[in-house]
Amino acid sequence: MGYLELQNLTINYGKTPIIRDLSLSISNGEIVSLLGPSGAGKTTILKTIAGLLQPASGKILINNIPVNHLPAEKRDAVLIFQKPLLFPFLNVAQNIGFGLKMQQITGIKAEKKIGKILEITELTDLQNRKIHQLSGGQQQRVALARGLVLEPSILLLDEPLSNLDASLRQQMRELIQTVQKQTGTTMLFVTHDQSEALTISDRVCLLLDGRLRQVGKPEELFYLPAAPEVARFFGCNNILCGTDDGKKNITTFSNTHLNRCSNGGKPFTIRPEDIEILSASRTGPEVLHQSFEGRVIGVTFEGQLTRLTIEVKKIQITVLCGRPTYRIGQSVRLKMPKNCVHFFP
Amino acid sequence: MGYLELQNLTINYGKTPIIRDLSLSISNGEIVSLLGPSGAGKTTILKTIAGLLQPASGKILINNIPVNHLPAEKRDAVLIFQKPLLFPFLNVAQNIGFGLKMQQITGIKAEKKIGKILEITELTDLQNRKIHQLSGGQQQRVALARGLVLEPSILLLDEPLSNLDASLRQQMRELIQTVQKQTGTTMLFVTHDQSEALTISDRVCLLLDGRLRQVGKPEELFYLPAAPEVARFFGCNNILCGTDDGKKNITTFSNTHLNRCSNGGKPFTIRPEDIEILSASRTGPEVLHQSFEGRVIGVTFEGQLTRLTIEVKKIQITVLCGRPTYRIGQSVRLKMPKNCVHFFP
Amino acid sequence: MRRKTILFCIFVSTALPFLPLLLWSISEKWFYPALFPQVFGTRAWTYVFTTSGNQILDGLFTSFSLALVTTTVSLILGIPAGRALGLYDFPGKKITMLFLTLPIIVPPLSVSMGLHLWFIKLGLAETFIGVVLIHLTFCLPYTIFVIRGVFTDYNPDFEEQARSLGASPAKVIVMVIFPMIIPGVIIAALFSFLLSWSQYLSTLIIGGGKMLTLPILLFSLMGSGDRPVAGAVSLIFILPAFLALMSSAHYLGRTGLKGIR
Amino acid sequence: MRRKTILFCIFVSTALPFLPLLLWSISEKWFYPALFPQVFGTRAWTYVFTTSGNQILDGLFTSFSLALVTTTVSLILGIPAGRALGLYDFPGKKITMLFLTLPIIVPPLSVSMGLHLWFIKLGLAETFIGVVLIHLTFCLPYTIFVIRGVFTDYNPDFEEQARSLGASPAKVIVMVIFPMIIPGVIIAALFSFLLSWSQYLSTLIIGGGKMLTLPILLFSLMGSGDRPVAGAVSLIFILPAFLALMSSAHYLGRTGLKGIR
Repeated sequence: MGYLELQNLTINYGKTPIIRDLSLSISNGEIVSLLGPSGAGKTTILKTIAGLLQPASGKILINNIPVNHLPAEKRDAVLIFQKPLLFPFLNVAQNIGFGLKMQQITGIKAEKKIGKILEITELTDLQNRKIHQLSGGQQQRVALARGLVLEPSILLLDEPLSNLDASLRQQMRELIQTVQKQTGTTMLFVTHDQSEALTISDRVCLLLDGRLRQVGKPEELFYLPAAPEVARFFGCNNILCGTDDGKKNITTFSNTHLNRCSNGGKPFTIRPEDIEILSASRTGPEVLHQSFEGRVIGVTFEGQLTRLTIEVKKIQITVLCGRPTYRIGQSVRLKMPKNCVHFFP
Repeated sequence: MGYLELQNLTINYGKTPIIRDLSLSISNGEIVSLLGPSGAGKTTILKTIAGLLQPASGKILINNIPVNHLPAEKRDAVLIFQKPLLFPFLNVAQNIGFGLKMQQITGIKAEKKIGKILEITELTDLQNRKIHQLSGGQQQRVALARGLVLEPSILLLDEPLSNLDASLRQQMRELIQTVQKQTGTTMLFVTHDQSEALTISDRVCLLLDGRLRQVGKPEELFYLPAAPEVARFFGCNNILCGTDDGKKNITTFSNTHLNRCSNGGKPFTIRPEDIEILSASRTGPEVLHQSFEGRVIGVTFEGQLTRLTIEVKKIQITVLCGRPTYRIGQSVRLKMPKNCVHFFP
Repeated sequence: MRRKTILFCIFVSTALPFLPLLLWSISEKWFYPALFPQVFGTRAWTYVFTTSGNQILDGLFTSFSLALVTTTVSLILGIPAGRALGLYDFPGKKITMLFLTLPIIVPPLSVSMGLHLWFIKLGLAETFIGVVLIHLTFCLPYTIFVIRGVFTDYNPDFEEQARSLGASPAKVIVMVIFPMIIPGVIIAALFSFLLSWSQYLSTLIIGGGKMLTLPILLFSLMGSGDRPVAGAVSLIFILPAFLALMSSAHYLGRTGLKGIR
Repeated sequence: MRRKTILFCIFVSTALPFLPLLLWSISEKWFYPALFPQVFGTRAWTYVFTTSGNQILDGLFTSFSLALVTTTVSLILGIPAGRALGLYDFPGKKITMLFLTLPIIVPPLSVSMGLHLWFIKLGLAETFIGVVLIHLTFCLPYTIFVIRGVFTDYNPDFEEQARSLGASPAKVIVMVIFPMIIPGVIIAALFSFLLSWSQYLSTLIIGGGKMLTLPILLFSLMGSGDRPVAGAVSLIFILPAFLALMSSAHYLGRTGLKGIR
């Protein structure tokens, strides 16, 4: 069982509030990611939940029990730091058993628990290794195992993938998901990498400027951003003012001014990969009505996608398309499918 | 002017050859990237060209002149290391002027050259700063400027973007491209990041297991890989054996065995983002003929694209599509457009 | 080849001084032009370990207790001070470091002379405590330096990680901090001990001839001209340094001699 | 608050020993129960700087030349050895390091005694060169240690980068290596100088009373009981340590005292 609830949490650094009025509740067995740029205070939140920092105000509840007054070692939440921080004077199995020893769990009972976790994290062969004999990825796995073995209600993970290179990151990501399925542990993990957050989590909490800007499923944040800042965070620069025909078909659009619209338009966004480029041959009146003529002013081949910058009436629109078949200077017609247009609430 | 030619270059580490029989020629003003996994010996090649290592055999020609016998300081090629390696006892301008001083260029002439490079690299305001007062990105810029000011025929760059975070990387990438346009310097740069290589370079040289596997324009390597290893390096796991109807329309396909085909098929690949998923409503005989029925067994939302694993006759196919509208277990029809199918030569 | 030469030179130049001491201690007769003793014998060693050598055993005991007490006090005061200097930045840190180097580089002779009169006034001259205090003037800064070095490489996040894994503050000290810093502490203790152990001038000045430590006995033996006995005592005198060095080789190797480089 | 207390304690405990030396040197009369001199005066300083103090100026010169030569030789041998130990791994490196610590932790008294007879045989006893050699037995290992520390933080890629930027091997040494290691070299030189400068026993044993360095004069002044003059000479004796420390504060701060921690 693992429920976590944060009620109006405010956390200060010195006397400056860095996290303001944060409320969040996480259900049993969820993987929730706390996403935000570096320096947004994500680690601070984890440390506060773990009991290593005191909040200026607000309540923390684990399994519906307030824990504000409990010291770190008595909270039913384990924080795994970004660096593995394995004790160099203990071997792998001893490191994993450290927390059990603290709980007075020793002997066969401890061995069984450690053995099970070693298996899940595929570390059985390494259990007698010394820490300095492990690779970075193995160390990260031991650090994860060290937390999991305690079967905490809440596992707090601080950027568990950030110190790993691409292929290890993929492995570790899958391991976390497998472990989560096998143990059903509730996990809150912190990352600054949007693709990591989108891939791994049931829900994503986006933290910008010390506040939760949006909480929801990955697709919600990606396709239905609550604010222009959210859209920009996910790499979407097409923030425009538009008027529609009442059926969400955009009829005209213009640039926003500080995310606001004058002259009657409403701010909307459309993801660069959702914009369609119509073939030049289609020129019926219906097509003309629902599309916009523009000129390609930038082409960057990025591999899976090609980034086009297209100027429509002096407004720059970013479009991501498949194969790089367009040239700079070429005239194209853009279509913004109505089911992809998102007006900000 | 900057031509570089490598003829049958073999480089040993100790007595083990790590680069074998490498031939490559680079024309004036090209940006060529040397792409390969970490530890492939890319840096070794740069050091050999720069004269810091001696090849076991083979010739190096700069501007058609053999330079094998020349020491590093007399070769018309400057290597910029991965780390900025700025001299801490000199300020920014002095660091940039270091190479000029070595060439006995001093006084007003040196100042002019330094001033020009400071401008190009947007470092003019920082010229009197000490090195430890610079950010990582600024240090990288100074390191680039320090090489550029010498106006070498060939500029060799070792992972110039790898120490930078995402936004700085973008800036530095644009800077390198701008500088290249303004100065026309021939550049050979090394990277392990495929998107970096694809985005920035005129030509890409893929180095796998000590050999050049393919050299060509970014799109060529990406869409027309010379071998299954090349396709896999660029993230394409769809390596299959297929038979076609003579017009490149795939009629049947099966798994390859060690990249080889038995029973008459020919090995081919198709990029995951090129496979089309047909809507269930289209069921004409023509559609049925050119498409394959399969079942979705994996869905990972990755943001811009969604990764689907689809099982067709027990063969797993990876498909990258836009919005995550498919569910595990769903039946779909796949189409492999004939212009996207690539048979290995 | 070049490196082997360097290695060989270093080895010879460090081992060389100790050979004659050994030769002296087992010689009965060794006069000027000979490169090696003319007559070997065990007179010196017998002398040292018989009743007539009581003075030497007393000296051994005095030196040992002085060094032990000095080291203990150095560690008790030096560990918190070194931790503060290593982990935290605070105004005046740089000047503190500078002043700490002073007793290390200023000769003990001057320090002892300076403090002598005050020690007389405070009744500390010619006492055990007085000599411990004068030894502390250089052992303590040295200890603080070594411990500070340990803590500059120390990551206090380990303590927080242990807390989150269920360790109480007391257990963090015993089961995390202590094992993490023990190699450095051993080196600090070692150096503090040997520094105190090898003091001559400061012990002589403050002890005023009442504290007959091994180096003081050794120097008077030198003066008396009984070189075989002086050689034997000298070897006893070197013994703890040698033992400590060998037994701590493990730690020295592990920390890359960070503490003392 | 706690840190300020630590700071204050450290400051007081390091500055304290030098105050009485100053007081002694300007006192004419200072007898037992008084905390401060009863009569002040400049007799001691006058004595030191007049013709009758010639012996002291000679001692100053002897000490200075000894320390200078020792330091120079230490650097010449220590820089390549320290570079090899800091940059490269080779078999026997660990044991070399271990043997290098030996002369640092073994008291100079034993080393000097051990080498004395061989020095006599080689005609080095009671000579300037002999005393330099005995000072080198500990100054050189110390220098190697400090220089090794410098080179463990040193990245030889700087040299290759300089080559690629057009610097010849000779220019790399002068314009890259030298400026990179100069702070560490200064610290090494400083410590070597001060170590030699403050030697007493080893100079006495090998020099055999012929090399009247400042510490030897100082100790005999102590014995003669003229404490005001001893105080003044003691201050002169401390002066280079103090000056060097202050002038190198810049470098010490910069390298975080890496060399000596």
